[in-house]
Amino acid sequence: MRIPDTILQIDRRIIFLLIGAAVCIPLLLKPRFQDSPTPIVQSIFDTVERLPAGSRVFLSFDYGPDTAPELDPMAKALVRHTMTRGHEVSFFTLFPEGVGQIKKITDNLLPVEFPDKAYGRDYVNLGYKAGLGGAINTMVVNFRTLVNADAEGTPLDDLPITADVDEMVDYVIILSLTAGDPGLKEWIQFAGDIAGIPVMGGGTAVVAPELYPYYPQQLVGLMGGLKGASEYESALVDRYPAYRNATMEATMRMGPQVVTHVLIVLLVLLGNLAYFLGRSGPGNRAGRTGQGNRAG
Amino acid sequence: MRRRIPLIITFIIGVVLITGYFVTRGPFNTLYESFSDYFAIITVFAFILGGGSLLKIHLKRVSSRATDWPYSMVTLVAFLVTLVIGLFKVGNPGGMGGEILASGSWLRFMFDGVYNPLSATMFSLLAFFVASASYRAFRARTKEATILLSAALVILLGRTPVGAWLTAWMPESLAFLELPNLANWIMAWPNTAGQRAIMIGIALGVIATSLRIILGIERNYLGRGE
Amino acid sequence: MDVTLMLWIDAALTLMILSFLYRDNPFYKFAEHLFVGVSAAYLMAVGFWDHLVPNLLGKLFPSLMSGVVPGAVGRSPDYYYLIPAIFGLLLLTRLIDRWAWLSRWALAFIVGGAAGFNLPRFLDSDFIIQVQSTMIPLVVLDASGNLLWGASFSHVVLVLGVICGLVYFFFSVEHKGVLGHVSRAGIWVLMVTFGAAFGYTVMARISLLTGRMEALGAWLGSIF
Amino acid sequence: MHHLPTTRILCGVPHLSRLLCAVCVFAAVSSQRAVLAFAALFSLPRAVLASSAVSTLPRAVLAFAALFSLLQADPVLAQAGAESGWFNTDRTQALVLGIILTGAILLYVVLASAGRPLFIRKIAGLETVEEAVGRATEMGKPILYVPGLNDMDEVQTIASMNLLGHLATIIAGYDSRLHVPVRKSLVMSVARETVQQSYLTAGRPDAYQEDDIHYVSDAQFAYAAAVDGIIVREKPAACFYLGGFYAESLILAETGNSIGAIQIAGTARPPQLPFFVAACDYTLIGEELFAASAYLSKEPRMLGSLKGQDAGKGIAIVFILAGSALATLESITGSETVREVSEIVLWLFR
Repeated sequence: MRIPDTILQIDRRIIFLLIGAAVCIPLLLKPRFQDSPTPIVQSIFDTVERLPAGSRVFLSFDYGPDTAPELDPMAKALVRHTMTRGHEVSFFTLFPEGVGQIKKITDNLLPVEFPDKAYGRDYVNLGYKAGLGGAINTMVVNFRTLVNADAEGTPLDDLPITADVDEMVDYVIILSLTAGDPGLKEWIQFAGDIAGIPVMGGGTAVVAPELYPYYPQQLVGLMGGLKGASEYESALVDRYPAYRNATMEATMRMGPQVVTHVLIVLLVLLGNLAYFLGRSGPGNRAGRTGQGNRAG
Repeated sequence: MRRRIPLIITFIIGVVLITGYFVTRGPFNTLYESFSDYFAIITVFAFILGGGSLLKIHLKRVSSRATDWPYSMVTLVAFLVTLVIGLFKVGNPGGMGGEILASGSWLRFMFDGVYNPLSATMFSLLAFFVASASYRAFRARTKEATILLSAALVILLGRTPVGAWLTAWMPESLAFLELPNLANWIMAWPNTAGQRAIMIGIALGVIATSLRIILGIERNYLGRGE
Repeated sequence: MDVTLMLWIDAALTLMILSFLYRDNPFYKFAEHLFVGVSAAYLMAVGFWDHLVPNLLGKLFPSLMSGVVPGAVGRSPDYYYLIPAIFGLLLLTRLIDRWAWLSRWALAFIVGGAAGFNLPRFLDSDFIIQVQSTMIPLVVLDASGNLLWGASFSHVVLVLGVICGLVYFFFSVEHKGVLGHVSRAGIWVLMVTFGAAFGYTVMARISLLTGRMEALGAWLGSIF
Repeated sequence: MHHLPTTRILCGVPHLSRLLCAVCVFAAVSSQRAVLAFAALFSLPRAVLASSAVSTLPRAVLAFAALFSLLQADPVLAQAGAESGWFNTDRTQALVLGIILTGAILLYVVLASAGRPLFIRKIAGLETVEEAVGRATEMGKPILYVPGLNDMDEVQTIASMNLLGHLATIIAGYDSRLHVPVRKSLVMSVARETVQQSYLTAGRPDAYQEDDIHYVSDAQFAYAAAVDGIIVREKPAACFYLGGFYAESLILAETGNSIGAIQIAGTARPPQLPFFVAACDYTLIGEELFAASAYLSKEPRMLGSLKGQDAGKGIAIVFILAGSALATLESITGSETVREVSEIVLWLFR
């Protein structure tokens, strides 16, 4: 068998092995790649930065543990930023699994990094509400019918942070961390477009391309995937150098990303090289490898 | 009778919900806003059918000693044990009134210990499949495939610091051609254009299909003949 | 639950699923069947407690459910919820051959509801707003009236891209002549979109694997 | 009551001009000539439209639209509507456009059922369905149909069920097994109903196997794991993935590819399209999924509604062009008149 053919018909398990190595090795060696924020991320940062201290911020954790590696770093960066700026943050989720994600923040991050911030005064956990996009709709129409107590069952009126919250529009911005449906798209459709509250946030790299069409008219800004998170982290570090030594998870996890991305690019280039060499030589077998892409 | 009544139900509920979108009060709006709730409730009734189907298939495999029947036993046991734990809140510190996923409950353990790692690992298989699919599909066979491939490569490189490093030599006047900028430009403009065309098309498809359903033109789901 | 035990279960299940990459094998089969059984029952139980109990029983019999549904005390029954109850029961007639045709009523309710619920929503958010967002000036000037070449070019790409893409979706006209060329350009726009979205997504997939590898790392760390 | 910014701007446009314009629009669309121009735009024969029965429909639709714009334009009336609080005035435009779009679709449905022949372009993936089924029969292997992850509350799942019905009719004619694992119990019910009827219609009620359409699990990745298992163990000759898909799309499509099955996919979930395009032989892109049922059935009324969809795209293109042209003019001239005109012309897209 000629070399181009061997390359074209490479066992996919070899590719799997290479990918495994490309993820594991950087995880062990921990290289650090710094990034600078792009405008679409910077605009979230600027919005949070410009709000007067004490602004009411709504932060929805619309994801579960399976997408946590991508979205947790965004959650942490946003919580650090809003808390540093002195905003009053309400945590919320439309995903049943989101409850656990909020708990990670309220139990682990806040007491350690912001010991002076108090539950019920500086932040509150409104918990999970079923009903997908319909839940957002209900909250916009009549906030208190759906949300009348925090996740522990304490009535909103008994908590200083929420005592004055009667309507969704009492929040100045809505932030959502999105893994799928429901998420930013529904927040835009049911809250942003209808009630006029600025909506922004982050999405996994999968949902992000679908959200681009809403930017900048309906969506103030968007963090796409781990790269978006690492951009936000660098914006945060630029403005608040105190965070330079905090664990910047997204920045750390960019190592495996860089290596695998380069690996995939090299593989694609190699495949094309072999394809063209194989096509020009005798015994033309071009087009027979794998199943052609005939869509469109 | 058996065919007409379902068509009438479809028509009425369809028209009522559409009206409910525009009318802010009264029964129309109540129905529009509660439809998701209603649907979720009916889904729970449907679980009886789904669960029945699951039990039937695996019991049949076990009783006929079909290939791989011991694995069907695994499914059956796992299903029944989890169902009992879940429905009766077995091991829930709050008893029957406790939150279903209260920490420390057995169902919580099933979720954290079994469901979660399995789900996350299945999901992570995509890292491998993304690589094998791009290796095979991204070949410059046709003009269309070449466009697909080029866009993908620009984004792949532009999404990492390597992209910036590769094109850092470019003069200031050509800064827009640096890979990260090019990648962002593709995402913000041509990608948005394509996404929008697809979204508008889908919206029209949904509108037309909904209309065909409400009017009873599309009625395959009720079976076609009498 | 013991942390070490959890780590071991986590690692074992992770490795069983990963073994599928090599080939189908008994470990994968075991993990797959376990997953199906546990997850199906898990979601049924959650559906029962999260939807049926509070939203149906809690709404119809609030006083009876006061022990299980918080906030049900003193609420009057909401009879609108008889609607899903009736259709839910009708659905179950499938189990009785003689009455099975009645289940079509439930399906008709759901399908009609889906159509009525989605039609206005897609019209508003995905048709009107997307068309509206594409009505942008093809020539962009800065404050002092100078032409911004880059921004203008981007706007032209967006407007023409959307139009070409839409032309590709025309079904009732043959794609030849001018229309054929425009539709061809539409395919190119779609191909750029697909390539870009694919490339963009790779990052998310790698992140997931990173997360799993970190979990395996924690397990290995607990051994050594 | 929260108005969108543009609605607020619209309210600033002088009252009289808006009223005048609405009256003009009303007069224009009511004239026979305007109807004929509309007909020419969408290649309708004048003769058909001249017949009073048909021509009243688009006229009524457009007149209705104009009437609504009139109502909306008059602040007194609009105020009265808002205060009685029954009609959601923020959604007037959606209502008017909805009436226009559904009117266009209905018009073509009526025309098509009146016997007007309709052309439909080739949709690549659907040409091969018959071939794929035949191949499966020859090889003695089953056909796998995956209806996606969504439940029956999504229109694309309903579209998938309709396609399954057509496919089952074809399969019933051959002697192959159709395997449909589903994620949602309701979808299972509908799929069984549909397939059973298709087999009945094809005269093969005996070939219908209820257990081949079965529930797996509501969990996304448990479902994916099980379908992957089915693919590697049963080695189907053809795999259909039609419906709403999420991240599992590529897991399924790559596994299907590894066993060399013919794969035809289609989804109206844009994020998953790239993966199907990369890993499957044919992909129905977005709207094509909804068109597929009409394409396969070739039923006149269904084809008519496809033409109505095209009219919708025509409207979108016309408004995008007009909107961009006006915006360009406004940006160059900075003229107040242009702004006012564009506010009125583009009122439908608030």
